[in-house]
Order: sequence, then structure tokens, then C-alpha cells
Amino acid sequence: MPLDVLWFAWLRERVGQPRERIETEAATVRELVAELAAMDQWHAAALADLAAVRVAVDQELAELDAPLAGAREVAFFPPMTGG
Amino acid sequence: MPLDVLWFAWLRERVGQPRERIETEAATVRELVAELAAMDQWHAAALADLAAVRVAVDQELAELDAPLAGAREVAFFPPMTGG
Amino acid sequence: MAARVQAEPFDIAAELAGFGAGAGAVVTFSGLVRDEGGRLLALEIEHYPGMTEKALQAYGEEAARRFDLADWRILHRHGRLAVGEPIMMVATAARHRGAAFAAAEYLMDWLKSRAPFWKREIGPDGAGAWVEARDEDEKSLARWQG
Amino acid sequence: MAARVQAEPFDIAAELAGFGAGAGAVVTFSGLVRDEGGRLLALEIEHYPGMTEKALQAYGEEAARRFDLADWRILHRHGRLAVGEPIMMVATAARHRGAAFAAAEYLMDWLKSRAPFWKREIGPDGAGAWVEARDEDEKSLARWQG
Repeated sequence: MPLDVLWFAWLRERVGQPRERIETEAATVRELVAELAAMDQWHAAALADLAAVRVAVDQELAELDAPLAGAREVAFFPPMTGG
Repeated sequence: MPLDVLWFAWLRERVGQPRERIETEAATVRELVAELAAMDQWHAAALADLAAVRVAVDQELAELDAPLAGAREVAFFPPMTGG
Repeated sequence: MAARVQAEPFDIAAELAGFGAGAGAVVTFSGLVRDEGGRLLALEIEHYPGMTEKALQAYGEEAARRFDLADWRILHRHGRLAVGEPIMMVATAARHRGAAFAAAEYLMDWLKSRAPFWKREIGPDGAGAWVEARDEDEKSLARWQG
Repeated sequence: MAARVQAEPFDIAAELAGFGAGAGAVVTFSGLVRDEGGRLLALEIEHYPGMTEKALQAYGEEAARRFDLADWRILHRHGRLAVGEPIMMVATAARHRGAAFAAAEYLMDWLKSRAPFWKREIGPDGAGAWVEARDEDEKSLARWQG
């Protein structure tokens, strides 16, 4: 399925772009992470420490085990620092 | 000694005046209360329920057993309802 | 770092101009006259001139010490206040939000139960009952002690 | 009952005009850019357009339900913010002060740790380090759960 992958803050800097469209059959966020990390050294660097990475699926916060069926947009970013 | 006695809120209404100057030898607030309550039925009514009365000596909150030596002004009022 | 007591209405917005610049976290509380479902036309607030100002200043200074405030402000009205009008406000400024929130709540608890103000409710018929102190306010104050 | 995200500065005072009329108790929190003793020239705030607005609206509605708010407002900026400028504000209006204070703290805890904003500190040399999330903020949020 086609999927928009978005990157924010220092993950965006490591990957080198704010968003990309990919084709994936990943069933969960965790499977998607593995696919992305295998793409190149920049994606691998962005996803090296998953404890420091947060995920949103279709603009809702999600866990690594969240299913991706039907998802259109997955975003990766560091812990939020708003307020 | 001369002493200004001040009344606020419904105590003022019961006594019928906001302040009065008296002569007293009362050593504590409690002794002063007894003297005032003995003056007339209006003062007695104001001071009938001491649980509902708060006291300030020289504009500082005080207990019934507070000494009056050197005091110039004693105020009686109900529990505060500011804010 | 100032406490003020006045009969005139005040503008919360205007009071906040420049407040807490550089502090990071600013909390304000303001109390407005509720209409209590039409039961209330106005509030009449009596106070103890002289003691009021001293008490508010003392509570403000104590809060500043306790919560390391960069700035604070207390403003309280007396006299007759129409429904919807502001009764009072406190503002606190601190480095982080925890201290600013705690200091504002601390000041409110002191104001409610220890500042010499007494409220009377004026109804549509003009009659007025003195507002009774709430046990809840006394309990709220007790949490800061000891 | 509104959340807003914008790059433009805002005036806390103007945002409060008419807010909470009839509610009795109004609490505001505003966060300003600290200068951190000269170490900081500006903040740069990145956010997630689309998700941000939805998250703020959801947190506001949840607070309104939980604390029975008469009104609420959330405003958060993104982009480059100079020292001293307001970053964000929340305002809550309720019948009594306890609910208004609690709701404002609740919203702040959600905003700090769950709204998709990321801050970068811009120093006098132009270099910028991403602000790290604080354990304390995560703990502060945990107190509302369960």
C-alpha cells in the first residue's frame, strides 16, 4: 500500500527530508520501522534509538505494535516539548 | 486604657455602629468580649456565638486568648469571605 | 510585587501588561460575580481598610518567598459589584509552571479565608444576605500548613 | 471552546476579552520565552500541521468534560519566537476555582508532553539545540491517569 511517512525535529534532520511516499506491506509500526531503517544509513540513524522516538498513525499517537491496515500517514518524531 | 473597637459585616449590624471608643482594663481578648457582651443586648447579640466570630488585634488576626497590653484597636467580624 | 484594594472596576487585560516579562510562566486567577441563575443582582463587599492592604501584601510576600516568584500581583475590589464584573485577581510569575500554579492557588486560599473581606448578596428585591464561609475553603487553606 | 495554532504573536490581554463571562472563576497560564541568562536569542518551534490542531481540540474537550468547564481556550505558536514573547496560553473558566485551576494544569500537562510541538533553542551564534523532554513533565502528566 502507498504510505506517507513524515519526519519531525531531529529525526527530520537525520533523514534529510520532512516527508516521503513509500510502498509498504508492513502490518505494524514496528515492521515499518524495520523496513525504513533498512533503506539507508540516514533512516537507520533516525530510528537507531526507538526509546527516543514517538509515532503517530493518521495523526493519532500510537504504539510500536499498532496495526497499519488502512493507514495513510505515519509520522516519527522525538518526545514532544510544547507548552 | 482607651481602645478602639471595630465591628464588621453582620456583627456591625447587630451592634449598630462600625466603631466605638471604650475604656477597658481587659487583659485578653476574651476578657474584652465579656465586658462588651455585658454592655447591652446588641453587643450581647453580636458576641453570642463566638465560634462564628473572628478577631484582629491591631490589624493582625488573633485568638481569644491573645493579650491586649498596648493594643490600640480590636476588631470583631465573621469568618472572611473574600476572593 | 504589589497588592491593591479599590472600589473601581479593573481591566484584567490592562493589569497584565508587562507582567512577568522574562519569567517563563505566568498564571492568573480572576473571580467574577456570578448571577446564580438570576438570584443575584450584585455583590456588596465590605472590608477592613488598613488591615486589608497589610494582609494582602503579607500574603503576597510570603508566596514570593515560598515559591520563588519573579513577580506577583493581588487586586481586590470592595463596594457594590454588578453581575459579571471582576471581583479580584491574582497573578504569579515564576521560572516554571509548577511554582506559578501553586503560588496562585496558595494566594487564593489565603485570600478566601484570611483576608478581611465580607460579601453580601443583593437580590432583585434589594434584600441582602451575608455570604457564609465555606468549610471547603478552610480545608483548602489547611493543605499549605505544617 | 477553541484551540488555535499560529505563527503570529498574540496579545494575552486581547485573547481574554469577554472570556468566562458568568463563570465565576477564570484561570490563565501563559508561557513566555526565557532568555536563560543570555544563552538564548530565540526559540524555534516546529509542529505537525493537521495533527496539532486536532490534538489541542481533543485535549480541550476532554478537560471541559472532566472539569465541567464553562469555557476554555488554547493558543500555541510555532515558528521563530524572540525572547520575552508569549509561546502559548491556556484559559479555563468554571464555577469554582478548584476546577478552573485543575483544568488549566491538566491542559498544560497534556500540552507539554503530548501535543506535537518541538522546540529548538537559538543562541547568539545562531546554532540551535533541540530542547529535550523533561522527566518531570511526564510525571506531571501521569498524575491525571487511572
